[in-house]
Amino acid sequence: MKRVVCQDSYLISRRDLKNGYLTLTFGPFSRSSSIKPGHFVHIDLPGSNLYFRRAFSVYSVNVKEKSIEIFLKVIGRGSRYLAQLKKGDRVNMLGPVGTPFKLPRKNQSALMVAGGVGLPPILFMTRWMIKRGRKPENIVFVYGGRSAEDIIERSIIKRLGVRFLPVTEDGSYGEKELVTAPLARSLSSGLLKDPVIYACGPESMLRAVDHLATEFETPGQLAFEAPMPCGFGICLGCVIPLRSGGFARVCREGPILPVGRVSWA
Amino acid sequence: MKRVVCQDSYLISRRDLKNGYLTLTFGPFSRSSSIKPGHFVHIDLPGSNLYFRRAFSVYSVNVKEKSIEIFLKVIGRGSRYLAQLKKGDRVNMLGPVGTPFKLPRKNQSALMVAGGVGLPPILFMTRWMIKRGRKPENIVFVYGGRSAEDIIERSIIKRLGVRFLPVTEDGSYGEKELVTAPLARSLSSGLLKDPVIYACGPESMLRAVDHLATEFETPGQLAFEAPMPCGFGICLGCVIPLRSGGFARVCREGPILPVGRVSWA
Amino acid sequence: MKTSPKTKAKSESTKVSAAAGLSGPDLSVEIAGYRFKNPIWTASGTCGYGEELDEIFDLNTLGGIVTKSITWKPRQGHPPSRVSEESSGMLNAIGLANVGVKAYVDEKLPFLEKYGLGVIVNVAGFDFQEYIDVCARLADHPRADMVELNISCPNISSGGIEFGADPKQVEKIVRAVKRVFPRPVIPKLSPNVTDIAEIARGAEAGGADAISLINTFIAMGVDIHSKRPTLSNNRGGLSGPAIKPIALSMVNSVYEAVSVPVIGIGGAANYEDVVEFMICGASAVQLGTALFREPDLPVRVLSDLTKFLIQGSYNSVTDLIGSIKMN
Amino acid sequence: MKTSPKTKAKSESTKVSAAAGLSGPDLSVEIAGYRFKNPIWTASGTCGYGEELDEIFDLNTLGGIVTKSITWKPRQGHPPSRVSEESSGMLNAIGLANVGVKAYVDEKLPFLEKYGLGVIVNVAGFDFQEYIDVCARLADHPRADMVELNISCPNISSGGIEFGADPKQVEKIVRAVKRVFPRPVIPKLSPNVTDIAEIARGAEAGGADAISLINTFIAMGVDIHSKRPTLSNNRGGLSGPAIKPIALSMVNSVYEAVSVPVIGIGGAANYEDVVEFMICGASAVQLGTALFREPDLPVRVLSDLTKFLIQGSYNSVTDLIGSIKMN
Ligand SMILES: Cc1cc2nc3c(=O)[nH]c(=O)nc-3n(C[C@H](O)[C@H](O)[C@H](O)COP(=O)(O)OP(=O)(O)OC[C@H]3O[C@@H](n4cnc5c(N)ncnc54)[C@H](O)[C@@H]3O)c2cc1C
Ligand SMILES: Cc1cc2nc3c(=O)[nH]c(=O)nc-3n(C[C@H](O)[C@H](O)[C@H](O)COP(=O)(O)OP(=O)(O)OC[C@H]3O[C@@H](n4cnc5c(N)ncnc54)[C@H](O)[C@@H]3O)c2cc1C
Ligand SMILES: Cc1cc2nc3c(=O)[nH]c(=O)nc-3n(C[C@H](O)[C@H](O)[C@H](O)COP(=O)(O)O)c2cc1C
Ligand SMILES: Cc1cc2nc3c(=O)[nH]c(=O)nc-3n(C[C@H](O)[C@H](O)[C@H](O)COP(=O)(O)O)c2cc1C
Ligand code: FES
Ligand code: FES
Repeated sequence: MKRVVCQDSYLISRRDLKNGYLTLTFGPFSRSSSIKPGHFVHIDLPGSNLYFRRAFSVYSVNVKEKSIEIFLKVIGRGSRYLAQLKKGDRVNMLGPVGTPFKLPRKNQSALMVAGGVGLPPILFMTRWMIKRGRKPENIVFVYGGRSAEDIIERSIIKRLGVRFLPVTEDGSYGEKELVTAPLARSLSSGLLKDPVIYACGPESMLRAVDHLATEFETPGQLAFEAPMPCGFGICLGCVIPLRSGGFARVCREGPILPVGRVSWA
Repeated sequence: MKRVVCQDSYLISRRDLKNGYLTLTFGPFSRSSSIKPGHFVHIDLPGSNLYFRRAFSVYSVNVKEKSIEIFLKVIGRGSRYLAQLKKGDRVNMLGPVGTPFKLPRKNQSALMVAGGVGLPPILFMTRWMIKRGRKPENIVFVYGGRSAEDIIERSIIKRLGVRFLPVTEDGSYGEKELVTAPLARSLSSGLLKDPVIYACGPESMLRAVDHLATEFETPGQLAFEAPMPCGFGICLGCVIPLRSGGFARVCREGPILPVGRVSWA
Repeated sequence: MKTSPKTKAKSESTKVSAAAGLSGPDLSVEIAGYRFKNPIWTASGTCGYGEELDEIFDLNTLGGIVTKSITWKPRQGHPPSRVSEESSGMLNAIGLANVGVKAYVDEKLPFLEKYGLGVIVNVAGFDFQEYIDVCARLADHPRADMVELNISCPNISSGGIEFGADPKQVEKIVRAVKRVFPRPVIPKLSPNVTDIAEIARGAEAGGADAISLINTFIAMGVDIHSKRPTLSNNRGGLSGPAIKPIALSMVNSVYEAVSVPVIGIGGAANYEDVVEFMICGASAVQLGTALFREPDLPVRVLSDLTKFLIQGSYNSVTDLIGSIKMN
Repeated sequence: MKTSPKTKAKSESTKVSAAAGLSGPDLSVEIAGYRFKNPIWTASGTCGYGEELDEIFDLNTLGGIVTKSITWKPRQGHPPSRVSEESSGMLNAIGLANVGVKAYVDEKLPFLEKYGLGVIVNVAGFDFQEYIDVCARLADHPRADMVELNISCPNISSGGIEFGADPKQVEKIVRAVKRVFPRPVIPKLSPNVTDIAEIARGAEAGGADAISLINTFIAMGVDIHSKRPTLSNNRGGLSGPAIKPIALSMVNSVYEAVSVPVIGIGGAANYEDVVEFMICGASAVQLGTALFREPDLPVRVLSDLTKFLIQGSYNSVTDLIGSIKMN
């Protein structure tokens, strides 16, 4: 069996959330059982005039149903196209692709950091860790957005029993600050046992998280994005520069890369 | 007000007929009251990767509702795309375009000839004539297809009270012959008073009808087709050669051209 | 700036656009001493002589119209099939069908008298003399504000290689036409060349008042069942959004190579494309094949362009021209 | 026909395809004395060194693989952004990122040993000597069945003009490489030229065993907000279905101009495109950019191609080659 599949998949269901956010569940996806948090799927929209596929982090998996869920916000042409799909509409899924998150060790605490539409791999990873025996009380979940409208799926997060620290830029929900503030407080508090950071969000956020993590000598894994012609490593189009020189393919060595790896120049 | 509009229009309803035939009703179409049989609309499928619009004869008009109906068969990419539209889906309509059919004089009889998917302008014209006082008993309606499956809308045609002469190539409905056979019989019978031919269908049929009409010195109007980049006369791409030399634009001087005009070379 | 020796219609429209300037950004552009009320033109062969387009939107919307290539004698053009549909574009081999210069000045140009837009008459020829003859004939008709020379035509005397492929020939044609035509002369370059900047320098040396580019790419389609080319002429020209990235690159190369204004053409299909061409160096942009898919495109492009300029706090659309910042 | 000095894998696969020939059309094509089990190859730079593609479909599906351009030293390539999305295609300026010829023969070529497909090693250089050095290094590695020379590289000694724009240079490079590389040498032509047939004749004069075409078109994208080119390298290469009609025309011109086999490249995205290229004269067709959108495309193309041949009662896919009937 091939590691990566490229298969037609159909919209099974959708959840329309506020503020242009939504989730879409597609199936069948035959390799659903091999998916881990941080993996993404690369979606082609047949008949559309978008020439590149669009990458979406897997948000949740239903192994029995062989389906996967993605979480997105309508931003441009691809997400708009996806958002108007109706039940039964066809897409083509390539996946699972990318290097996924690594689990923390049993006794490590986890600092999850999601910025805006960076939620999906972070929330998926949080559930995954808990399922695999990590204690919710050892998990801090920092989630930031522009305003209350951008903090989605609150009840799901709260139900997990993690320490939920929502923040917004305008203070309309949670503290009025950026995600780096609670992150820095958590790190400097010294209360977290052997913490590992997991972060996904806009580039400026990742950069700040990377710097904080380096400053506090805390390990961590960051989820990157880049425009992706192929999504599985053959075009060399999606690279980011590394501190060690050279480049990493976001779609292959990434999207999850360790803290301290990327050159922000 | 501009003669031709180019406007967004939405699928209001659809009728799925047998054998890949269907009708689609779109609205609003602000110029619906100026449409005559033989006019066509030029339809763009937004977001699709089809670069040319597709031309469709107007099949019926609802002036009050400002909507128009087209009749099509799934043949290739454009018709397939149209056929999968759902209620509320958007297209862009250019129209009405083309030179429509001319009415016969009050006392003339009419020989309507539809081949396969050439039905729409012929049936529209038949209804139009009857509405405008032409007697159904003076109208012969020849309708041919490969098999019974291709003879659509029979009850509508029968209800008009015209002389309905269906033919099929395999004899599964009506006589086993081509449309030219009943046409020739009608013309040679001498029973029709001052007949005018109206024909739409595949090129080979139009050619045969043109020859028959010329042979019987019968006037007539033929509905042509050609791939149409613009559909309203600016590209000179859709031409057919004329017996008088030079070319006619199918989208402008056509799609309706008099018998004897085209050079079949 | 020279003032345009224009009809009433023209000067009225200039007033209108100047008035509009009070409330919004100035859309007008000056090219070869003429002021166009905006940089949106339609491309030769994609707007006929203007009559059909005017049934869909008011031609006065346009800054300029470049009419279908005219030759000395009327030409019927190639037999069908003349066009085929391609990915993000089309092929055409219309065969320079046109009414000929006599009927053009007698029947087509008068229609445009009543409109306040720049009229650029595109001229084609199969030999040197034909360009000169046609342009000389147009010289007495002031409604022909400018001529655009279609030098992508096969050059009979060079064995069918395009006129536009040789900078010396281009220089020669432009110089000769300049002698007989008293108003601006704009050669329109073919993209089917190794170094378009070199051709542009030839055009400038010949006295070109501006340079248009690009014309279509020589291309072909094949029907896999009949094994025949999809066009009766076998080869044709590729146009449409497919070619835009090449056109942008060539426009920028020519902008860097010459000092006369550049008119951008090639696949523009929305206001973003127009802005891209202008950033790369175009003083005006011709909409071509995109008009077939969206006949009322100029109306939308102008309103979107205006919004873009307002949002970006531009006072004048000319601020865009050549404003590219290379990486 | 020479028999291929091939590994076990290769001859086994030849047997397999011969067996298949009993029940269906023969898909194999002979190029420069080698028999490829089918005419479907993947294009340089769009299939890496084969490893990633093999995770999606069995590489043995392919007739041939053309690996990413290699240079003498490893190259990191250009910084991002290296790609942008265009209508029916894309721009790329990867900057010839590659592992260098040493790592290529040590680490990449061995991976391909176990597969029964033709391996064509694409070679690039910034000067004349680099092509020779890399090809000489590949000479001892028989898994490198052929080399394909990427002559669309900027030629430092000609002030950055592409090697591929001058028939004399092309002739010289091919001749020089032929001296050091004992197996077939296939120059890959740039489309950024006035007369590609002339370049092809230069290549043939130099001793080319076959000719590949086309590489990408020099093109550009611009971000209208930052006013910067979308690529860090400013200009890049346009590929994808957008360029197919131009590629078909060029393939046909070269097919008419030379007597060596032609390999078609440029926007092929389905079996129809492959058939079109072959009708125009291609002996094999490379799938490129289309692989990014449809990574398993070769599997589908082969099955559709087979169906097409059966329906058309073709005994051999070679019956398609150059079968065009001009109008
Ligand atoms: C590995 C990976 C995982 C991803 N996971 C998700 C996910 O789970 N959910 C999700 O919604 N998106 C995700 N994305 C982003 C997604 O692939 C698209 O880029 C995004 O949906 C915008 O695409 P579009 O076609 O709608 O916008 P486009 O039409 O491509 O662009 C429209 C505008 O959006 C901007 N833009 C482009 N890409 C992004 C981006 N990544 N973020 C913000 N702005 C952008 C452009 O600059 C442009 O101005 C992921 C991307 C990668 C590479
Ligand atoms: C003035 C005018 C009026 C028309 N009215 C109607 C109408 O009322 N109803 C309707 O169904 N169609 C009508 N057509 C035809 C229609 O525009 C399309 O050509 C047809 O739907 C096939 O398009 P496609 O995109 O599905 O096929 P494409 O993908 O364009 O072509 C697929 C295959 O169909 C063949 N083909 C292309 N055009 C035709 C054609 N016209 N007839 C048969 N085969 C064709 C092609 O050769 C190709 O093999 C009209 C055309 C014109 C010019
Ligand atoms: C159907 C058609 C006819 C054309 N006729 C002419 C012509 O007569 N003279 C000319 O200079 N260019 C002609 N062109 C080229 C266009 O003016 C334009 O340069 C080219 O199509 C590229 O622009 P576009 O991609 O926006 O269409 C024609 C193009 C098309 C599509
Ligand atoms: C991302 C990318 C990288 C490429 N790298 C190379 C290369 O290293 N060497 C080469 O000769 N061609 C390279 N090409 C060109 C392709 O091999 C091919 O000639 C071109 O893309 C046209 O074919 P297509 O439209 O099918 O992609 C590259 C193309 C792309 C899109
Ligand atoms: S997207 Fe192609 S290598 Fe990453
Ligand atoms: S389709 Fe353009 S002139 Fe008829």
